[in-house]
Amino acid sequence: MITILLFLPVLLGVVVLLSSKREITRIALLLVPAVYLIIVICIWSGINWIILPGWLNIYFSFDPIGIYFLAVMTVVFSASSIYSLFYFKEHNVSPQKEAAYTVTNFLFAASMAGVILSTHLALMWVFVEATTLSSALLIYFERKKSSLEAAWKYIYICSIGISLAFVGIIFLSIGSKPVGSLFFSDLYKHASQINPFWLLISFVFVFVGFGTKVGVAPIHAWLPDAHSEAPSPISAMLSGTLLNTAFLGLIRYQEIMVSAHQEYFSNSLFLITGFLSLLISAVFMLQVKNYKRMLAYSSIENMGILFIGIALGKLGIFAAMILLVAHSFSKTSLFLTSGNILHLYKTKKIENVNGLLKKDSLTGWLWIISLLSISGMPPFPSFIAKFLIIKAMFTMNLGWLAVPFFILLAVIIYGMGGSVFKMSFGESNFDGTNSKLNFSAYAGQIIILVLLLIIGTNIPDMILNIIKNAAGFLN
Amino acid sequence: MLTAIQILFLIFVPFLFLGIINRVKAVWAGRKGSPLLQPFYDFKKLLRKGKVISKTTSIIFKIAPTVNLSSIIFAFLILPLPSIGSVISFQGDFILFAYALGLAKFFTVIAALDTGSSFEGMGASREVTFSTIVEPAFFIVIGTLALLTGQTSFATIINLLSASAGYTILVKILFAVSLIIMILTEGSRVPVDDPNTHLELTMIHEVMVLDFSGPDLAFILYGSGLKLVLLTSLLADLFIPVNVVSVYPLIIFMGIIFLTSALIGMIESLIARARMSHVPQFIFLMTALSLIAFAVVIFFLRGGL
Amino acid sequence: MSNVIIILLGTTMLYVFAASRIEAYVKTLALQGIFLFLLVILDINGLSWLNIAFLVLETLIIKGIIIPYFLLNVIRKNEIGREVEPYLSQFYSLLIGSAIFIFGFVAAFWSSKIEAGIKPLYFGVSLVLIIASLFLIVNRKRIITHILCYMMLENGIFLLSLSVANEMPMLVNVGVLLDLFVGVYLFAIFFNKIQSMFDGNHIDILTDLKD
Amino acid sequence: MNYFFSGVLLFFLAGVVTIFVRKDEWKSIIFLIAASGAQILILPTLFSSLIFGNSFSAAAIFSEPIGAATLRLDPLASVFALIISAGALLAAIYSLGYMKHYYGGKYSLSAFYFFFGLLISSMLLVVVVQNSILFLIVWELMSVSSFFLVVFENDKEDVRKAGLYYLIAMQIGASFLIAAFSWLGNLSGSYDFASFKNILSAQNYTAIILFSLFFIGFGTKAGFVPFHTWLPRAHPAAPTGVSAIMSGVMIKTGIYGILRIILLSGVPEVHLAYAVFIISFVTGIVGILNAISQKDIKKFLAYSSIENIGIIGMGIGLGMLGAAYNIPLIEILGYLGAILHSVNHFIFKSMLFYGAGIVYQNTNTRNIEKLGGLIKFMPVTSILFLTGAIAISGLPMFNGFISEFAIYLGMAKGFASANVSLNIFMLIGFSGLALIGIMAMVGFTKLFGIAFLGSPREPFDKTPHEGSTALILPMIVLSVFIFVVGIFPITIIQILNPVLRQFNNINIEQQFSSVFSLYTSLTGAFILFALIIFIVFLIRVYFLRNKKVEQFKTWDCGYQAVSSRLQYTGSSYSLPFLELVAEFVPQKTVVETQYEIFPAEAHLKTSQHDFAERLFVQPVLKFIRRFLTMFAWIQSGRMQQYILYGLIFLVIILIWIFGAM
Repeated sequence: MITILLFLPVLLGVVVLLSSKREITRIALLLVPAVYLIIVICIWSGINWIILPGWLNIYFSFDPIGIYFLAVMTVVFSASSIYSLFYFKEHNVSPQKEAAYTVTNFLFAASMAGVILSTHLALMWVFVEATTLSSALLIYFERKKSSLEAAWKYIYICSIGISLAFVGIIFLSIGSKPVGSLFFSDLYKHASQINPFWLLISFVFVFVGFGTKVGVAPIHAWLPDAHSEAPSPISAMLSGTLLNTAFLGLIRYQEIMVSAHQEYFSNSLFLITGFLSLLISAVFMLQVKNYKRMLAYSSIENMGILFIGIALGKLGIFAAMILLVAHSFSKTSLFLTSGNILHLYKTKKIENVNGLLKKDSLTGWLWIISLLSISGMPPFPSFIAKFLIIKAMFTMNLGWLAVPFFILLAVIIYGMGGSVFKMSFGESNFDGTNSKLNFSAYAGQIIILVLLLIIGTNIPDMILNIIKNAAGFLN
Repeated sequence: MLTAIQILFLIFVPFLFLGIINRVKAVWAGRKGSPLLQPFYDFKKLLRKGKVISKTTSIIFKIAPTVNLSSIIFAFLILPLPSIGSVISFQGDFILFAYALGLAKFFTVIAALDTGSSFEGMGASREVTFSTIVEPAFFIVIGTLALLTGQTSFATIINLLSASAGYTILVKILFAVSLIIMILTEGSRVPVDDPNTHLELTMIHEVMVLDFSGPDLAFILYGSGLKLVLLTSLLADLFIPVNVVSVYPLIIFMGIIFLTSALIGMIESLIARARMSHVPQFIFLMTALSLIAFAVVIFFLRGGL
Repeated sequence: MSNVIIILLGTTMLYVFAASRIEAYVKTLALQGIFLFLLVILDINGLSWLNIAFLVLETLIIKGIIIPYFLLNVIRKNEIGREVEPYLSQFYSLLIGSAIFIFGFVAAFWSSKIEAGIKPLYFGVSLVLIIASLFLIVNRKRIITHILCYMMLENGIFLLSLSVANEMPMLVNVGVLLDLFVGVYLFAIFFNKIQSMFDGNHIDILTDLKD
Repeated sequence: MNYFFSGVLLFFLAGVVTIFVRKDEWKSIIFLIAASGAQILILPTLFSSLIFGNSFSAAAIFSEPIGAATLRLDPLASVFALIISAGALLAAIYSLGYMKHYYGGKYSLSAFYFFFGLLISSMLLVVVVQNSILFLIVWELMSVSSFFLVVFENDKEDVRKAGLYYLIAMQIGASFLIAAFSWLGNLSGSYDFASFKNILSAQNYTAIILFSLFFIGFGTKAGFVPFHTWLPRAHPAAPTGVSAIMSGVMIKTGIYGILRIILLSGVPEVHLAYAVFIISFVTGIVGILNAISQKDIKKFLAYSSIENIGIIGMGIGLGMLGAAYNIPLIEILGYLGAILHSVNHFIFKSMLFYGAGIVYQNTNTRNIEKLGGLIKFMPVTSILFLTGAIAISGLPMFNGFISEFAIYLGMAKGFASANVSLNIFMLIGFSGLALIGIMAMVGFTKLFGIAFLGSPREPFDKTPHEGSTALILPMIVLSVFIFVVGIFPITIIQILNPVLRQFNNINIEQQFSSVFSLYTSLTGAFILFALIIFIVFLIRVYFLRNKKVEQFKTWDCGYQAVSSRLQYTGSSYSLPFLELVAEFVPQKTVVETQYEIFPAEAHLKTSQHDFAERLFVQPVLKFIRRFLTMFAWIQSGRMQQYILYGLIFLVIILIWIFGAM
């Protein structure tokens, strides 16, 4: 199972590279997410057969939270792959570059799967690094100066972050002499034996390191550049899954803190960074000129809210888990739709886009509805998530936190809504050829939004259970 | 018998009221003055005349005088009067009383606007402006009376009022003054307004009815006279028992009415008409007085704040 | 013996602080590589010979020879300016550098006091390398210096991992992986791209993306 | 209950169907049919609940976070559901005529009807849902759908601005509700309204804070000062049918919410009661003051909605005071006045908006300074509009008087109590309500007199004509209600009896019977009044018989060159009054003229500001914006700087740890 998840992309990648034919590439591009989807569903429904057992199963396993993150990632992965077809077609990418794109995309997905599934701290760290390297290539896919700059900043800042995380891991290994292993299970089990001082120090370093990947303030700076310069399906992957995987890393580490009863410190750290990220995204929502950057800032905001949720105990974590899927899906839909807009208007500037509804009403409505979803309007799950987070605040007797929370949220909705409505409404200014977009430009978003509606109104029990299990992980 | 007299009195006194005012003014001016019943003769003459109406006007202009007059008459039915009592009486009837007058004002105003004349629009705007000061003050008066007596209908209030004594005299006097101010404002007399100036620019009420003629004008004039009497009888009610049906209250009542008209005449001949910009302060005096009265009542009734 | 080497390794950083030429950086990098190699063969025991060989290869060949050689070529090829162009002048950075150095030794002393079971000197000096290179990254303007300083940062981390090598050998290899991946990747791919795409290699030219 | 829900569903489905209908007029027709069908489904349930005091309830089982949700249709809910569904039907009829000139235009009618249906169904659900999360969901749905209706004419810059402002205001309002509900959810351990009773009824600080949160949250929707600023922006922007719904119906859901919370919180805390009373009083004053200063008909009506919300609020505050001081009669009168005025305001405000819509359609301007003499062109509309104007000024024989009378009387009853502070506040309210009433009269004489009377101040580009049947019909229906309620109030008061019984079950009956007899005598008085008018009119006819009536131009005092431009304008009409209150209606005057020997044309522009907005809202917004722009330098594009942030962050945390150690 795990073997397939990890190696199938690599194998297919090799195949694609050898025969850089369009058809094969595209088949592979759709095949991998399909396989992922099947596997996720199998595991979900309890089926888990092992191919070539042995050392792999020591280092990788499916735990509830892993399954949950894997499920989210898979859906986003599929959606963005479907959209990639449209992307290839519209930017008439050469077969070789298609192949390169596909392969790096596979590596990216595989490494993320690795992060999610690995049971060993150092191993997870390696995979996180791998995601950086593979995604950096994808960000630079369009070979523009700006994309190069974005990729450079991304890879450099994240590498420094990742090396700091490594320092943190070394400190942990110093502190956890008695445990003598870096398997999460052992660390959880013997957390009490870890020297608290080294634990805290290492947590700080790991927090900064992985936090850089998650993109929370004040170590968020690479995020707007990378998200805005990458090809839209890749931006969707970055925002919808990459941030989550790094976040998962932090959650696993937080679990160590919790079982070592050091969570007061880590919680307050989560809380502070969360509100800082809200503040940052509020600041730039008001003055952002580029709609893809706008979406990036909204990612920072949502990551911030996730952090706040993590810090707020049981209920907060449950809310965070709901918000996670809400954000990943709606942000994916937003980024893919932004790809349509970019194709229709040939500009990323907000002030040059008008009358989207008139020009291509489906794109326009997707754009607006996804906005409603991300900004926490019912019947989308992010509304319930935010409600529960407020509830959690009151449960922790931190009710006053709701005040800055709501103010910043209102500002963010104001900034984002203003831009989105300005783009969607009004007379269409771009008089270019109104090329009809083919189905693959909408399919992903529509599927995702339908899923969101289902989750938002009345969660099916199987989804609810998996979310609950995932949330239960941290208790 | 007395009731019949009272009714007849009330029907005819408006003319007399205006007549007295004019006569008093004449006397002060050293003139002989027109006969006391002059307004009545004008009324008859107007009723006989045909009428000229503006092409600009609409149905509003036609129905306004009727509505105006009938709401004032209706208000009379609510007010308790010596040897008649109040025809309509229920809890909170004074609200209906005030709002009936409001209806009258509403129609007078839109009728004025109906003619599309700048003068009448001007008059209308002044009229409503001043009533925004009078109306709340009047409600303070009523409210204080309700507070004083603990009752919520004219009849009961007036009854208890006539019975009450002591510090209430002070209250009554304050109210008397503020009611006189109200009379001068609503009845558009000097110093608020000068009914018989010859410069439309300075008028309030008279300018609003410039375009009326014939029976309509008669209704209007009679209505304004009746309004004066109405408010004066409210003033009188402060001082006389209305529940006892006998001659004396009736006589006192009539006396007060005539006295008031004479007083108004004196005021008109002694005081000059105030500048438009100063009128609001003058009317605001009413609010101030009634607030003082309220304070007094609270002080005595509730034993200190 | 090994202690001497470590001290020398630390002092190379001071030299970097003082130096104003790119070549000096590169040479220092090579030197550090060789020092690390010596440390590995002198000091690491309890590792399989395969692992040792791997480490030797990594330190001596890659750190010590290939990367510096390649870098020098790059610098010579597309005639990069020779100056490192700091924000702060060499003098102040030297002051700060020595402060970091002192801190490192304090840390070493302290770590020897507590029973953390780590080699104090390794610990302190590695901290010196890490902090110093981070400071240099923030303080120097040019991309090439960023890459060089990142290499030094990795050397520091490698040293730190050596300090726990006997307990957690695996970590050392992982640290090596970090070198192999990022290090090579960083300049081999991107730096050349930047060279070819932007003329000149100031970091200041990479400031188009902002709000 | 099932019928009710199927009605709700019908509204929604009608909206969905219109998406797939090609021809525009069919969309309107389909929606109208659906709306009328929905009435047949909904109204019987409502009336059985209102007349017999039944309350129906159903349960819907949702998954985890929401859980089991109770939906209860009690008399209180029924009253508002009645307004909503009736208003929806009338608006549907009206839109049939009004949306004609959008047919085949650049605006999508499908979107209009879809969100229209969504708005109606969500409002209907708001009044029945009794589960916090579900309530919030439908509440937000209501805001969102109405937002899309507001931005219907979305190519206009100012419309978009207004829409966004509205959306954000709703968000802020909702966040208060979210906070309150989530807190309550913690305290009671359940999301069901019923479980909130004993927490809200406990007279401690928690209960007070919770009530304040609820009041602000719902008050933002209702438009209490200082949370009213969205209202004059959003209502004029929407198409008229929707403005009528929003102003007549939607803001009442806020009132409903407040009443619901009062029901849950039992005997209110005295200071809260006073606070509500005073806030409402201020709301009324601010609303009407700003209304008088407006030139735009729809803005005027929007502000007058704020004023009426103030009156309703005074009724609520009065009821709370009555409950707090345990004076049942005052309580009954207060709540009666509040609920009755909600209904009445729905009636005449929808009517006025419909009239304004007809005027706008015929003249393409909402500025009354350009209008005049419309009564000649559209007599029926004008008379109906006049009816509405008199009613909203609260004059006798029209329905506005009925509800205001209850509030007046309640306050008058307050004088009898021996409590000094109650006496004083009652006097404030008593004279204050009178002030509001007379100012409403100033405003509406201005609105009607300037727009409909006199002669046109500027030539119309096309001669206005009477509105079509679809436009007039709703107004006629409403005018019938105006007189039914106005002259025979007992009919509706009888209906409201079960609602009042919800508020005070113990000793309502004798109080209620006294109120009942009171209103009966009021009817008598009105009939007498009508009789008098009739007689006087006969007299007039008698004197006017075979007299010759000449038509002549208006008396011009000898000045011959009279032109219609010389008429009094709205602003000149309201100027003397506005000068009295200049502090509260700050006016900006811009004069553009050139001083030459022979001066050419000159221009004078006057514009009034909402001083409450200036005082309470703008400073906050300014501060937030300034504070946020302080951090604008962060994303500078320099990588070293970015890395530096991280390092500084790291160092700070490390210092923190060592400090903690």
